[in-house]
Amino acid sequence: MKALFYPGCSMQRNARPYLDSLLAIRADIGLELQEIDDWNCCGATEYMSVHRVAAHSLIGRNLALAQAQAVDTDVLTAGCSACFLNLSKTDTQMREDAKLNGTVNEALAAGGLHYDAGSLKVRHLLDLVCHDIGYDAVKARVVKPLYGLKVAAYYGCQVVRPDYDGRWDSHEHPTAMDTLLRALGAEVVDWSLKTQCCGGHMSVIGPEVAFGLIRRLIHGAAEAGADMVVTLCPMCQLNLDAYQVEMNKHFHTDYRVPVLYFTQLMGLAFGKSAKELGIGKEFVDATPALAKIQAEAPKVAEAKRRRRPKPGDGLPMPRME
Amino acid sequence: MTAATISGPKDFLSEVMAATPGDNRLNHCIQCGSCGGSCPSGAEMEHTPRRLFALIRAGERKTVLMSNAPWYCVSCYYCTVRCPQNIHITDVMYTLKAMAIQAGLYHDTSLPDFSETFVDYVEKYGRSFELGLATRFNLRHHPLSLAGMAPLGLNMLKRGRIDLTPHRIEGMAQLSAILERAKSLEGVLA
Amino acid sequence: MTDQFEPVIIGFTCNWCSYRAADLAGTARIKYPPNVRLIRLMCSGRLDPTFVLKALSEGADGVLIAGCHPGECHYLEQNYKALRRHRLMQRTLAQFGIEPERVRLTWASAAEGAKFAEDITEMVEQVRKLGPLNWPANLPTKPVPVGMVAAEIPVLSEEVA
Amino acid sequence: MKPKFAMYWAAACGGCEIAVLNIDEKVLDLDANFEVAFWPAAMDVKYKEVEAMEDESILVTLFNGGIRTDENEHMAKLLRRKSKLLVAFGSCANEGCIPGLANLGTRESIFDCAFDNPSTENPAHLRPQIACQVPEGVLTLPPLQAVVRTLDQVVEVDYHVPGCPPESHQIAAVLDVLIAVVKGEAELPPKGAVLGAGDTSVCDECPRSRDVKHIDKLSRIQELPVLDTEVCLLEQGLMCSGPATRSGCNSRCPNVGAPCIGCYGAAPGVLDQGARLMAAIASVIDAKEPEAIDRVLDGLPDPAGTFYRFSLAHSLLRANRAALAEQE
Amino acid sequence: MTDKTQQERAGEERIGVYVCHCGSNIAGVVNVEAVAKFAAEDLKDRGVVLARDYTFMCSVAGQELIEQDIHEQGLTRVVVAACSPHLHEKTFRNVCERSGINPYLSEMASIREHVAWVHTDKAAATAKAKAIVNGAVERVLKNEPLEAIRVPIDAATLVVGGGIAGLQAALEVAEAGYDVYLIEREASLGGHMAQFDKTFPTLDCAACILTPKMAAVGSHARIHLFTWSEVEKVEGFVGNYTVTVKKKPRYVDEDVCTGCGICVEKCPVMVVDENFEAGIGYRKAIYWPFAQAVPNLPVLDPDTCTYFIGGKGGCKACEIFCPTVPNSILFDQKEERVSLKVGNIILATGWDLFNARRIPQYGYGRLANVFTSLELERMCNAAGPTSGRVVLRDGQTAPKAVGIVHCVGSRDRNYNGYCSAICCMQSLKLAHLVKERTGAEVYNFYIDIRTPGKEYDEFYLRVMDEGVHFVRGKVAEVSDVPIAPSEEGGKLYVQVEDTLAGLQRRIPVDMVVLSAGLEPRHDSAEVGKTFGIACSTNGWFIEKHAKMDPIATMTEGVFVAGCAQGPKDIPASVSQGAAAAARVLSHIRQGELALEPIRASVLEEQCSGCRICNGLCPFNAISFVAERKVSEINAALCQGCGTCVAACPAGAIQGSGFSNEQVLAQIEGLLRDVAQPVTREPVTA
Repeated sequence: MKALFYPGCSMQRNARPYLDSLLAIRADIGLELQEIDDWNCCGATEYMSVHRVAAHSLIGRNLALAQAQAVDTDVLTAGCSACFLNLSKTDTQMREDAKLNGTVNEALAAGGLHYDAGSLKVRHLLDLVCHDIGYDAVKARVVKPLYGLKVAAYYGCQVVRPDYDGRWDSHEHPTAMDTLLRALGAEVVDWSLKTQCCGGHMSVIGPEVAFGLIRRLIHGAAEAGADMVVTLCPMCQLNLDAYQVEMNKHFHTDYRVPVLYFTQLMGLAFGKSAKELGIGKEFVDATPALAKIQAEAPKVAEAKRRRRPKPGDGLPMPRME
Repeated sequence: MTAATISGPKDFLSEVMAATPGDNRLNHCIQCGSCGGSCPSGAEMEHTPRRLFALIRAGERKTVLMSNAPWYCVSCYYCTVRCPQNIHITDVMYTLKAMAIQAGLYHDTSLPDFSETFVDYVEKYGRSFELGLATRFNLRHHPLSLAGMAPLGLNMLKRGRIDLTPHRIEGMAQLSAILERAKSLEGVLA
Repeated sequence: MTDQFEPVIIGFTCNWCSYRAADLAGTARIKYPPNVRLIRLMCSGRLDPTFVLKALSEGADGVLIAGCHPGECHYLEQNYKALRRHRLMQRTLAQFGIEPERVRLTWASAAEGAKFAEDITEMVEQVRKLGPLNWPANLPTKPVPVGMVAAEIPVLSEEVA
Repeated sequence: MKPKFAMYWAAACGGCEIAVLNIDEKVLDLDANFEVAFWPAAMDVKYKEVEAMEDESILVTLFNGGIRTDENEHMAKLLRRKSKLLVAFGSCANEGCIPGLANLGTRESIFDCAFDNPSTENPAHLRPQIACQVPEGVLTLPPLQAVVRTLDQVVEVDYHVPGCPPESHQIAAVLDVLIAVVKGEAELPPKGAVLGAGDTSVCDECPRSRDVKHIDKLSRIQELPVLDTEVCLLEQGLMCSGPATRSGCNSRCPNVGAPCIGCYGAAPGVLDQGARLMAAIASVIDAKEPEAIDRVLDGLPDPAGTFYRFSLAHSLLRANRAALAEQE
Repeated sequence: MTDKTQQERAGEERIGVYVCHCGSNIAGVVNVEAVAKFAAEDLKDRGVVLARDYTFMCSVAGQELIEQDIHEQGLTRVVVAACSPHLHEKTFRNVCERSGINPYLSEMASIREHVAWVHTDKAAATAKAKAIVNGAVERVLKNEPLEAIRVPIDAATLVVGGGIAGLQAALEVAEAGYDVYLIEREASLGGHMAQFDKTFPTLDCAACILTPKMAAVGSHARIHLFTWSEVEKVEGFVGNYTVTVKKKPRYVDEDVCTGCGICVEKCPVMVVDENFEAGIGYRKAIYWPFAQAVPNLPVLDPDTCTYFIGGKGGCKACEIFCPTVPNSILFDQKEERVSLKVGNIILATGWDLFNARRIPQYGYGRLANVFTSLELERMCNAAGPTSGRVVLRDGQTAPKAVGIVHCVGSRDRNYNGYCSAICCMQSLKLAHLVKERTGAEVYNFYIDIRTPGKEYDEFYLRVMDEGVHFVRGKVAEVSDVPIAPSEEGGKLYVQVEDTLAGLQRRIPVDMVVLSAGLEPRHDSAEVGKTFGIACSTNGWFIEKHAKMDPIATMTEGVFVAGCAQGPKDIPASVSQGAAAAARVLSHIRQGELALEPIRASVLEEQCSGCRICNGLCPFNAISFVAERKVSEINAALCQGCGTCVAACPAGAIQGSGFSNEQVLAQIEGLLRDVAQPVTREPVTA
C-alpha cells in the first residue's frame, strides 16, 4: 500500500533508528512511503499550550502540503505518537468545528495554502502495519523468528487515546502490537501497564514526576518477565531508554530493560542486520536480550486435561468474549 | 432575539468552553474525579482537574490560571477517554495554559517558558531543536542540574541521536506568514 | 419592533415529541421569536408535502417540520418517512426556486424545549436573511414579453426571412 | 336548428384535435346533432365572426390548450362569453400539461433554449418579435405571458375532460352524453364534473400484479435490462405515476411496459398530484439514513419534472418563483 | 369528506370562540380582548357568532359559560384559545359532550405555551394569537363528529417474564378470576431476584419472600405456565390478540417427570453455570436452574450433554437412571408452537447485567480478584457456589480488604448514561454482607450515594456505623502493579481521586467488587418489535407517558412492568406489576373498550389497490384484500399516526381527527393575515 509520510523532528534525529528500521523493512511489507516535501514541526504538546489557532495552523500547513502533494493515496501516516495525534487532532477538530476550520484555512491562505478537513486519513504507522498490511503478510516475511524472546508491548498514550477515528480495540488494553509481535515469533508477556504514561515532557520539566512513571513501567515489564520493552513512539523510547539510566540513579536501582521499536524487531525477524536497523544506538544495550533468540520455538506445555471441579478448587474466572 | 438559555455576560466557564474546540462539554462535569484519579501527575498538581473545573465554575479565574495543574498535564488522555461525561479534559488543559500565558498569571515561569522556548525554535526554523531547547531551558531554570544531565546529552550526541545545529525548512517565509496570520486570528474563536 | 422583515413560518409538529417540546419551552418560559405558527399533527409521518406547498403558496415564508428523534418515534419509525419526504421535497422545491433553508426538518424530543426554541430562533434568522417568499397568488398576467419592445418595430430583413 | 358546437386549440400540441378525429364514425353523430360554429383546425371561421355571435349562442366549446399568450387569453374569454358550456378539454387546458413544464423557467430561458441551442443556427441571437415591419405592413405575434395558466385559472369552466390526449373511447362517451342531453334524454352532469375518466387511479385498471413496496433503487426504463411483464413497474424500480393518476385510459402505458407518466392528472379529490407522488414514493423508499435515501433519490434526476409532468401549471406552486415574479 | 365549500359551511355553523386570560398568564402578554374582538368581528363570516374572553376558561364557571352559550346561543362548534390541548382538550370536549354537541367539534388554540409564555413583544404575541385562533376556527369548521371505537376484551391475559414483576402481575389477574398465560424464557420462574441472598434495606432473605410467590403462581389453577418458552409472534389488537409461543425442548417429559433429581445426580458432565450462578458456580448438563425452581423440572442442555455432542451416541446416564415409567428423558423432543388468545399483555421482561469487561481499566476478567456484584450476590447466597462464604478467586482465602466500586457502566456516557437506580443500595447491602461475613475493611467508592427510598438512607447510616469506609470518587483504575517502591505486591490497587479530600489515593485491597449497572435485555428491540412497542435510545421500553402513564405503552392493551421499563428496585417492580394487573383488570371489567377515534380508514371506492400503504404501518393495521383489490385498515390496530393518509397517492385514505381538509383549512386560517387575495378577473357572462 501507499501512504504519505510525515517523519517528524524526532524520527529525523533522536529516533533515527526508528526511521532507519522502517526504511529497511518497508519493501518487505509492501509499504510505499511518499515523504511530505518541506514539512514542518508538528508543535508537539507545547505549541498548543501557547497559541491555539497558530498550533492548528502549524499542523495545518503539513496537512495542506500533504493534500496538495498526494499522489495515488489519501492516507497520511506518522510514526511518532505526538506527530500522529497532532495531525489527527487538527484534522478532526477542523472537521467538527466549522469556525476553527474557517479560521485555520484563513491563516493557511496567508501562505497560499488550503486544507479540506477530512480529505486525508491520518493513521499511525502501527495501525497501517497491523490493520492494512496485516499480520499474515508480516508473518509471511519472517525468516528469523524471534523465538525465545520475551517482550512487553508498550503502546503509550497518544496513539490509542483519544483515538479520534476509533482505530483500536481498547484505549486501555489494546492488543494489535501484541498480535504483531507474536506473528514475529516473540513471546508477548501479559502486563497491566501497556498504555500507561512514560512521563512525556515531564522528563525535562519535572524529572521527579517522570522518574516515578518510568520506574513503574520498567519495573512492571521486568516483573512480568520481559526481556525488553517494544514501543512505537520516539518520546516513549527516549524516556524509557535514555532516562532509565537517570532513573536508576534517582532510585538507586539497576534496571536494564532495553527499549526497541517494533519496526526494529520486524527487521530482525525479516533477517536484516542489527546495524541496518539502528540497533546499538540505544542507551540500555539490547544485545544481551537479543542473545536469547533461539532457532527453535520453545515447547509450550500441553494444556491440562479438563477435569471435573472438586471442592476446594478455585472459582472459575469470568469467560472473556 | 435569542433563546434564553444563553444569557447574561460571559462567565469564566463559558469563556473556557468557547476557547476549547468542538463539543467539549465542560459544563457537564459531575465532579466524579475520574480525571484526578487517572492522572499520572495528579499527585503533583496543586489542584486536580476536577477541582480546577469546580474552580472554573466558581469563577476563580486567578486561582485557576495560577495553578500548576495544566502545566503538569502530560497529554496522556486517560482523563479524556475515561470521563463519564466525555469532557475533552486534555483540550481544556491546553486552553488553560494558553489563557495563563496570555494573562501572565502562572507564578512559576519555568513550565510556560519551556513551551515558549519550544515555540521560538519552531517559529525560527520550522523544526524543533532538542539540543537548543534542552540547553536553553536548563540554563535558565536548572543551571545546577545541567552538569548532571550533561552525560545524557553527550551520549545522545555519541549515538548520533541529536543535532548540533537546527534544520531550517525551505518554506520558512510561508510558515511565518501563516503563523502571523493565525496569531492575528487567535481571538476570533473565543 | 423595528421595521425589519418578520417572516411567517408554519411549523408542523408531532403530538408526542415536538409539540410537547414547544409546550415545554412555554412551561420553562424560554423565549423565542413569535414568527412560527404551529400545527399539531399526530406524527411527523402525517406530514403531507401538500401541506408544505399549501403553506408556501398561501403566504408562509418558511415551513418547519419537527418530529421525534430518529429511533424515538412514538409510532416506531414513521419519522423516517418524514425524513424521506423532506429530502425528496427539498430536491423538488429547489427546482421551483425555493431555498432549502425555507423548509427545515428538525428533531425535538418532549424534553427538548430549549433545543426547539433554539431551532426556531435559528430558522427565523435564516429565513429573515433570505427575505420574504411572497409566493404570488394566481394573478392575471400583465403581458410584458421578454426581448420585445413594441415601440420599435423592426423590419424583417431578407436573410432572416 | 341544431345547437352550436365549437372547438378551439390554444397552447397545445394538437393531439387533442387528432384524438377527436380518432373517434371514427362517431364524428358523424357529432355532425348530425350539432352545427359546427367554430373549429379552426377543421374549418375556416374568423375570430371576427365569433365576436359577432350572440353571447351564449354556442352550446358547447371544447377548449384544448393552456393559456400561454395574450391571444390564448383573449380567446378563452371570448369563447367563455359565447358558450353556454365551456369544457376544458385535454391535459393542457386542465392542468398545463407538457407546455406547462416551461413554468420551471422564465420566458428568457425558454427563448434561450428554443433559439440558441446546439441544433439551431442563430449567430445573431435573434429572437421572435411581437411586431415587425414588412413591405406589406406590420406583422404581429401575440405576446408570450410569464407563465402558462390553465383554462380555469383564467375563466370559469363547466366541465373537465382530462388526458393527453383524452382517449378516443372516452371522447366518444362524452359526446354521447352531450347528444343525449341535446335530445332531452339525459340531464347535464353537475357543474365542475370531470367527464370521460374514471374515479380511481390507473392501478385500478392496470393488470400487473402488485405487492408491498420497498424501493431501494429508482431507474429509468432504458437502464433496466429486462422488465417483468407481469409485475408492478414501481416494484421494478421504475418511476410509475399510476398510483397517483386518475384512471380512464385503461392503463395504456403500463400495459405495454412503459410506466404511467400521469397524463390524466390527479386522482379525484387530490389537491396537488406532484405532492401526492412525492409523499407516496418517499414513503416506500427502503432507507433510513440520509445518505442512503439520497442514493435512491439520485435515480430521479428531475423530480419536479417527473412528479408534475402534466400538472405543474395547476399545482399549488404553479411555477418557478422567478417565472411567477415576472407575472406581476 | 363533504362537498360543501368552506364558505357554505361557515354560513351554517355557529361557532363560539373563548379566549382565556389564565389569570395574567395569557392576559399579561396577549391582548385577550383584542383577540376576542378579532374573532367576533373579523371572523363573523367564518361562522363565529360570539367570542368572549374570560379569566379562567377551565374553571367551573368558565365551563358553565360555554355550556350556557351552547344552549342559549345554539352553538354548533367551539374554539377555546387557552393553554396546550395536552392539558385541557379533554376538559372542553367534555363540556361539549355534556351540552349535547359532539366532543370532537371543539378545538383548542394554544396561546399560553406557544404564545404568552414564550414571547415578550405584546403586539406580535397578540397578532400570533389571532392567527392561531383564525387557524382553529377554520379547522373546527372541518371537524367531523366522531364516535369512540368499541372493541370487546378477551379476559385471558398474557404475562411475559416470570421475575418478581411478572409474578405479581400474574397473581393479581389470576386472583381476580381470569386466566393468565405466563411465559418465561428460562427454565424456572424467579428472575434475577432468585439469585440474590438478602434484599435491601430490611435484609430479608430473597428466597424466603420470593419462593412462596413462585409456588403460588406454579400451583394457581388460573395460571398457565410456559417456562423455557418465548413469544414468537403477536397478531391482533387490544382485546383480541393471538400470540404464538415457542416452547423450547427441555428433553424432559413435563407430564411424567416427578422432579426426583436422579438424572441430575447421575449426569457426569459439569460445566460452568454462566447463567444462574453468574459464572462462578457449576451445573450439570441436565440441571435445575436452582434448588427451589418452579416448575420442579430439570432441563437438558444439548450443547454440553455428551450424548448430543457425540452426535446422539454414548452416555445416556440420565435416561438409564430415570425411575419413571415411561421414561421422562426425551432425547427426541422437538420445539413446539402454541397459539394463545388473550385480550391484554403485560411485558415484564426484566434486565441484563452490564458487562463489566467493557471497562478494561477495572480489570474484570483479567484480574482474578475483581468480581461483579452479581458474582458476590451468588457468593453470599447460602445455596450458592461457596455456600455463603465470601472468598477470593482461589476459593479459599477470605479477603482482608474489599473495594466496592459504584456506578460501573452507569452514569457514564461511554457506556450507559443513566443511573441504574439500585446499585447504591445494592452496594451498601453487599458492603454490609462482606463486613458481616469476613470482618474485612470495606471501601465504597461512589460518585453520589442515592438512597431515595423508604428506610434507605437509614440503611446507609447503619452501614456507616458498621465501619464501612466511604470514598467519594469515581474509580479511575484497578491495578495489580505497585507504583512506588513502598507499595506491597499481590494486592489490587484502587486508584481514585478522593474528591472530598482533593487527593489522589491508591487503596490496596484484596478484592474488588464492581457494582455493575442494569441494562435493557440485549434483545429488547426485537421483543419490542414483536409486541409493537418502541424502545428509548437507552433501550428500555417506552411507556405511554413518563409521568402520567408509566404502565401503558403506545400499543393499546400492552403494558410494561418492572425493569423492562427502566431500572427499579423490588418494591417498585412489585408495585408496577400490580399496577399493570389493575389496568388489565379494568379493561376486562369494562368488557369492551372505547378507543380514541383518531384513525385512518380507506375509502374503498377510491382505492385502486396500488399497495403503497401496505408496508408503512408498524402496527400491521393495513392489509390487502386480494378479492376486492383494495387495502383495508383495521381500526382497532390503527394508532392514528396518519402516515398512510399522507402517503396514499390517490388520496383514498382518510384520517379522522387530522384530515387533509382540517389541516389545509388550518393552514389557510393561520396565514389569512399574510395571504395574498386570489383574484380572478370577473367573467362577464
